[in-house]
Amino acid sequence: MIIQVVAFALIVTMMLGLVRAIKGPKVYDRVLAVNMMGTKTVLLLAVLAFIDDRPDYLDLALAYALINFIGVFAVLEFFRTRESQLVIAETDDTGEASDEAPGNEGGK
Amino acid sequence: MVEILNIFIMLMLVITALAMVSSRHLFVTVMLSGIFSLLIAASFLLLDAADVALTEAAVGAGISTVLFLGALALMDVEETTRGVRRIRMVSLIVVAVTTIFIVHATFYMPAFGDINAPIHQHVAPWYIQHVPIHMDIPNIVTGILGSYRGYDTLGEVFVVFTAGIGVLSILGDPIKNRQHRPAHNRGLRHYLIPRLVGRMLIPFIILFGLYVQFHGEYSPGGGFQAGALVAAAIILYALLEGEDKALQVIPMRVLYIMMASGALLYGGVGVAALLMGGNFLDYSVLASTPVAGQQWGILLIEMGVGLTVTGVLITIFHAFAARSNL
Amino acid sequence: MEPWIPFQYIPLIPLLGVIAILLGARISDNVREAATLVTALLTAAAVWGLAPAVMAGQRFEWVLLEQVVPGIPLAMQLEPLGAMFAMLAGSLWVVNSVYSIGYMRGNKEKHQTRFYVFFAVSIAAALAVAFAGNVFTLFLFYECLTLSTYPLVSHKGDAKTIKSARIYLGVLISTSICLFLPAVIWAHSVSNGAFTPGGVMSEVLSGPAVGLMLGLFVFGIGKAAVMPVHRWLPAAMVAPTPVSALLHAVAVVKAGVFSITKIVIYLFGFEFLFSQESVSWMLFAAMTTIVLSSLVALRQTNLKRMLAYSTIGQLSYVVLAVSVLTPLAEVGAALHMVAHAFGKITLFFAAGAIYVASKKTELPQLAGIGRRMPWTATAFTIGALSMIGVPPTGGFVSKWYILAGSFQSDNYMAIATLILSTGLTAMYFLPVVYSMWFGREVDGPMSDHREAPLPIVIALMTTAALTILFFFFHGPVKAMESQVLLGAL
Amino acid sequence: MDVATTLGWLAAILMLIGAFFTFVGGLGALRMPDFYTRMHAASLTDSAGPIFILIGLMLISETWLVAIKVFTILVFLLITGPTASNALASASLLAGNKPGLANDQSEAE
Amino acid sequence: MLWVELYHYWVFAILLMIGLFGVIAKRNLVKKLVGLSLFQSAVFLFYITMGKVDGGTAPIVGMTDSTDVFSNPLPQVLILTAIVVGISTTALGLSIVVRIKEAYGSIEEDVIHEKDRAE
Amino acid sequence: MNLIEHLPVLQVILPLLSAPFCILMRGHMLAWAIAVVASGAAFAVSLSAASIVADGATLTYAVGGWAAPYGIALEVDAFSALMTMIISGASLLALIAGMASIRQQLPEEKQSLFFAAWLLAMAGLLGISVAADAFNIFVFMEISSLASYVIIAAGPHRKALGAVFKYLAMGTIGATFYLIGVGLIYLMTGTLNLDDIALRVANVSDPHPVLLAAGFITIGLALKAAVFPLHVWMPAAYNYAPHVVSAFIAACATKVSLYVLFRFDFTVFQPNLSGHEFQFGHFMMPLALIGILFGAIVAALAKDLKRLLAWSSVSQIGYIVLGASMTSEAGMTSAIIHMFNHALAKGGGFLIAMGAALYYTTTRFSNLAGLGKEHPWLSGAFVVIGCSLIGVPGTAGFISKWMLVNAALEQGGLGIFIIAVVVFSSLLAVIYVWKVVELFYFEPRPEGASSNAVVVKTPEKLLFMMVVMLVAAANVWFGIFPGEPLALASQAASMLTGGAL
Repeated sequence: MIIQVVAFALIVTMMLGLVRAIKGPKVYDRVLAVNMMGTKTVLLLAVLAFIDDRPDYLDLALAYALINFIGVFAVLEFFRTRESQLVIAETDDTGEASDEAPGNEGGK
Repeated sequence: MVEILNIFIMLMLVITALAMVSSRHLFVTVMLSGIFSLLIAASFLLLDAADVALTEAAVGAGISTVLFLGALALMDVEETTRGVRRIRMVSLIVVAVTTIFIVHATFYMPAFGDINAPIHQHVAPWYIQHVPIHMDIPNIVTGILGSYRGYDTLGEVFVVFTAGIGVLSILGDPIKNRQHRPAHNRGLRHYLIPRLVGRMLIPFIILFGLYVQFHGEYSPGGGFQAGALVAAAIILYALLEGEDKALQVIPMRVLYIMMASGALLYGGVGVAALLMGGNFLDYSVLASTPVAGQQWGILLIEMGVGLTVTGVLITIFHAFAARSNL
Repeated sequence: MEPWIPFQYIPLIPLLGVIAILLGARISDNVREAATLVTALLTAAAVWGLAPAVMAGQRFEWVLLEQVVPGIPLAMQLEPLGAMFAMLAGSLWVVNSVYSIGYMRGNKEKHQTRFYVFFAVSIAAALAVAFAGNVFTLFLFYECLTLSTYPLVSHKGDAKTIKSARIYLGVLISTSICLFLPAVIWAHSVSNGAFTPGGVMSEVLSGPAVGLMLGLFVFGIGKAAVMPVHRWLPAAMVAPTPVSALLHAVAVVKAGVFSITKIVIYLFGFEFLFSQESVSWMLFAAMTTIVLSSLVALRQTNLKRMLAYSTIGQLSYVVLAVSVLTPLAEVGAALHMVAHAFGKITLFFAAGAIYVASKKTELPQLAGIGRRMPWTATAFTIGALSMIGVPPTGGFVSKWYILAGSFQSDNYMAIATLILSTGLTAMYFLPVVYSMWFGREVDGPMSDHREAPLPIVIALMTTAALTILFFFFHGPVKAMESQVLLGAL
Repeated sequence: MDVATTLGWLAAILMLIGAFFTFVGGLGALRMPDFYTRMHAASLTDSAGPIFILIGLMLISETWLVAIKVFTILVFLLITGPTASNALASASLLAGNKPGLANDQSEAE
Repeated sequence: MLWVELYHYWVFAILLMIGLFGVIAKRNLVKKLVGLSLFQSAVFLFYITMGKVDGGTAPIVGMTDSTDVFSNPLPQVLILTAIVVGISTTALGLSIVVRIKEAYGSIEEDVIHEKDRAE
Repeated sequence: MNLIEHLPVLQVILPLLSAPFCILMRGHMLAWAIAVVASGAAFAVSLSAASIVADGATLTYAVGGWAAPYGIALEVDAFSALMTMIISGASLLALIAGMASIRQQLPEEKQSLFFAAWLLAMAGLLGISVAADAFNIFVFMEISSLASYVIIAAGPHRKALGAVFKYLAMGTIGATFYLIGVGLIYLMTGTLNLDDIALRVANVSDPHPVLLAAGFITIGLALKAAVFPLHVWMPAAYNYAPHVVSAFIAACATKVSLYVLFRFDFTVFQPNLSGHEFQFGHFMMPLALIGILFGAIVAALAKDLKRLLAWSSVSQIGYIVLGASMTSEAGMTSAIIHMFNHALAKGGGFLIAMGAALYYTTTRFSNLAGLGKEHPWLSGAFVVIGCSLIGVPGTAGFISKWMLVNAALEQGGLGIFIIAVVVFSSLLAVIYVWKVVELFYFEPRPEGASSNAVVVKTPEKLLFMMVVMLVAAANVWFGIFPGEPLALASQAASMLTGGAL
């Protein structure tokens, strides 16, 4: 029974994260939220493996953990190449002018 | 209990989807689509589809996010124009009408999870009953995928293969594209900790990929998921150490050969069966007993799938990266 | 009495001639023209070779393809009406070839090879029309004829020509697709569509449907130029004169009236039509066309355009004769096809000769030309008299039979029309003839010119002679036509 | 109480603690005023939550294989979570994104 | 409780329509692609939903008691293939978008139309 | 090993497995040779299959040795044999003729990829044609679609990209709609095999979900088949694709979708939905009629040869749908035979556009004037093929129009209206074909018009002209001797409508 409560708590936390991901306001907030939700999903899968009594689901949880990690790196790399975009990215969905910062497409 | 979890996840799915479409910041959309993939994968797991959940996570949250970011690195992340009002109205009407039709028809569909629905009565029980007999492997999904519907899976491999050569053909050879750009790409060198940790993890990811590949008959997984994982590891390497290094480790020639040989391995198994007197893809004739033949066949074709998928995904990543300097 | 070459292979002769012409053109122009002439002679010989068998009452059937579309064979047949048309087309091709050589050379036209090639193809198509064994086959080759004459009409290739050629093709194709094709399909769906003596429609069709189907045929066969689908004929005047001669006298328009005649006699059966109230409109259409076209011809100042409108009227004589629906009138229709062919080709040859020699095309310019070009003027006079129907020309014979046929059925409307149109024809031809001989010469494009080149003169004198000869020796045609009626009755 | 029951209770307590941390982390990520504080809340509990929950799960594992798998997941999460947080924070800093509280200017939310 | 039996299908319908709306109404090409993949995901969910059996478990024999009820494996097999097709389409679409961006300097449909018309 | 037995699967795997070899080859000549050989082999297989099934037999094949509802079955009957002939024949001829054009339009390093994608597109289309499994059709549909996007995107003009993106979006929507429909059927019947579905769908108590499935499948496939008004992706895609691709795709791609559509609507759904063919007919017929006229009108206004041909396709697809929407055996026969005849005519038309572009670089009318004088054989072939598009007697196009009008006559009063539309659109066809003919023959070559962008080698030119002449001759041959394709078409039609009527 306890384990179901844990799953429920995880789901609720995911919802909180989702709200943060949608609200922003900065891209970093969203990345943070995505990362957080990734971790929670991993936990949820692990918990589910025990609820369903299917230990093979744990493989999935492991895969999720790895993939989530790679996703964060892709985002970092994206930031690196798009530093010009970061300033814009601070604005929320109303979308400010997109040429605020001088273009630095080539990275460093 | 699981039902309640499911309702929550479905709710989150709808919210995420709405946010994805309505957000005007493309980066946000891509991030949300990553979340969407995680959520829908969790939902798949709740619905007993372990293999699908693994695939969706690897593809949706992993590969697809990387690709979208790679493309976004090249373009404005703001959506600058609103749709024409007329078009939006027309779309809304189309969408509304279709929804009404679908919802209307749902009232006449079998209830969710009803074991007496025709879908659970006709073909599926035969599979569940016969996979242990015909090929003696625990994962029924792998059995159907590899043998009963092996021809579909062959098609799937060729879809991936087509995507690979398509992206290459449309974006051009990564090596040639890279030559036109200054060699400044060093990867994430100035992020010391992530780089170290990442490097440490790469062998584990590949190892795990191989486990998924060869353990696919016993647990969720198989060639495609393994391919995606291994490719993800290589992509991680490219992100950390830079494109050029990744291309030195696995050069384009090798990738070409991987793409082609995976597809050919799969087809070759089929043709071999044909030459040995069976029908195309009839693995039973491959070994002394039909069951052993089936097992060998599935193992081989899964390897073919894995090879092609790995090759194609890495190739696609390189092709995008060479353009966008990711 | 087997003909020396089976009738179904005759259309192949001009087609083989095409190859000869193409090959000959590589060697020299002379060889090419020789090839044309030889082909024409061969064709004529082959067609005339059919005559004895036909006169003896023999009929031939031949199926090229069992099912060209499901249920319908591509069939050929030899019967007197078709044989007569084939003989007409085949023999006039010889004369026309001689004339063409003179005309094309005299005028230094371009693309002469193309001209000869499509001329031969057109003749082949016309012959195939003559031998068609069912409505569908007729339609098929009718379309081939339309398409193969298009390059001839648009021969000159300048903007005006293209526009006129567009009208030519547009009217003929649209009538044939919109009206002729549905009629063909209709005919085939209710019967087998095969041409049978006495007709096949009497058992499957009745009431207004008969009139409707006949209407589809008459107006669908745009080549017969019944008003209001006559527009293409004046437009086609832009073609070189040999083509006009071919179009107006031999292959094209005659293919139109031939098709109508053949359909009336062999598909409907005129006895059957005679009993149908709903077909009387055909008579009125023909009468209207005759009178109106004569009135329009009166107002023309261009020689070839005048001839074109004259043709429209003369063709409707044939339609009129057919729609009178009496045996004598049917004979008259056949005779008129031949007589008009001779007369009209003579007139066009003369018009072309005048153009080659003097570049004159307008009526007022022709004053006094008879003194410079006596042969041409003589031929023109003979042709004009034949059009009016003055003895001793072929035109008189055919009109006589049509009149007689009309009296047979007490069809006073037809008689009145014939008399009226004779007067009108005289009104537009006689002043021209008069001014050619007696008018005072006016300045034209070329002030000093002589008679046209020899091949032209030979050709036009031949046809003029034929026009007169036909007055005396129309017996064979009459005999053949009687055979048709014999079968039909 | 035999060993299994004791372990069960222990696991339940650990998991509840973990769930609590997780939830609080989520709450913090939602309610904190600026990015760095939000990150602080999230990343701390991103480590604490899994530790408790997964150890709890290990305790109720039926076989050693399962326990090892859970442990592997835990290790991975412990390695990757902080790394990702670190990378994210440094990326944010490098981009010139100052902590809001330090400059005494709170972010509009 | 009708809705408990059917709400999965309704979620499918809603997701499908959100995706379809994204493809048709949005003018940004990347947005269209996102809509497209959303649209496809909805169909995946539909297939998986109909394969679920009450009280069933994932169709992997041997790990648990053999008396278990298994959910229908066939839709899962189909969707595995369909997911692969989906990612292939997305990759191809993205590569075309990248080329469009290079050729036109924009990924907004309206701008592209204008540039085409100006040609 | 009895090869005859394996014909259905050989049909697909020969080109499919040749594709990977293509990308391993360095140098385009080798890749080209592989593509030609694979197409030729597929064509040979389709011919031998057609000869077997012409008398109504059906070749079935159980892939993997698993019997039908459990494994995936392949089926070759008269209809699919006709389709495979069209596909592989079009591919073979286009490849042989297109050597010079490919050299002109594609950079050398992309050529091996291009040929691989070409083979995959063909294999996908062939796979659809022989499939007897609803989901298998989807998989091969995606192979062919993805590969088609790739080869169309190889077009040199940047507009090709926009066109492909539109095609990709709409094509994916179409395929996904199809997938939804298949899912619904599967939900209600529990099977994916087409024959099995037809058998079991009769027992489905409630027709609503089946009706919804029919709707999704019909709309999805109509999207892929570019049935008016879902054609918007097609003209641009055909127009900006590499010329050789236009010739291939225009000849067969949309027809394969129609093939699947007819399969579903006439055999699979019939047992359950009473009066379904009636609904289908009344839904599709107005669209077909409007499409016929609309396509022809836009084609008549076009200023570019390829654009003209593409819009003419919108119109011609309307004829196919119109024939089918009469839901009679005669109508179906006309639809199927028109697939064949239109492939001949339209493929030929695009081949000529390719030739024109080879000599004059573009296919814009302003640049094509005077082609008749400089390249008489090419323009002569266009006249023949144009006549076939119009439906002039003696050409293949006429046969299908004849069958169509005949079928319409069976429809009574409505038939007269249909005939009127067909006749009117034929006149429009005369206009747009003749516009080009006059352009070729009567307008002088404009001053300073560009020409000969690429040096055409003699053997390439010979091959090209040979193919063009062959296609033109085939247009005439099948107009006079339509026996074989007509036999297959009527066989297929009686099979399709047999269950319904």
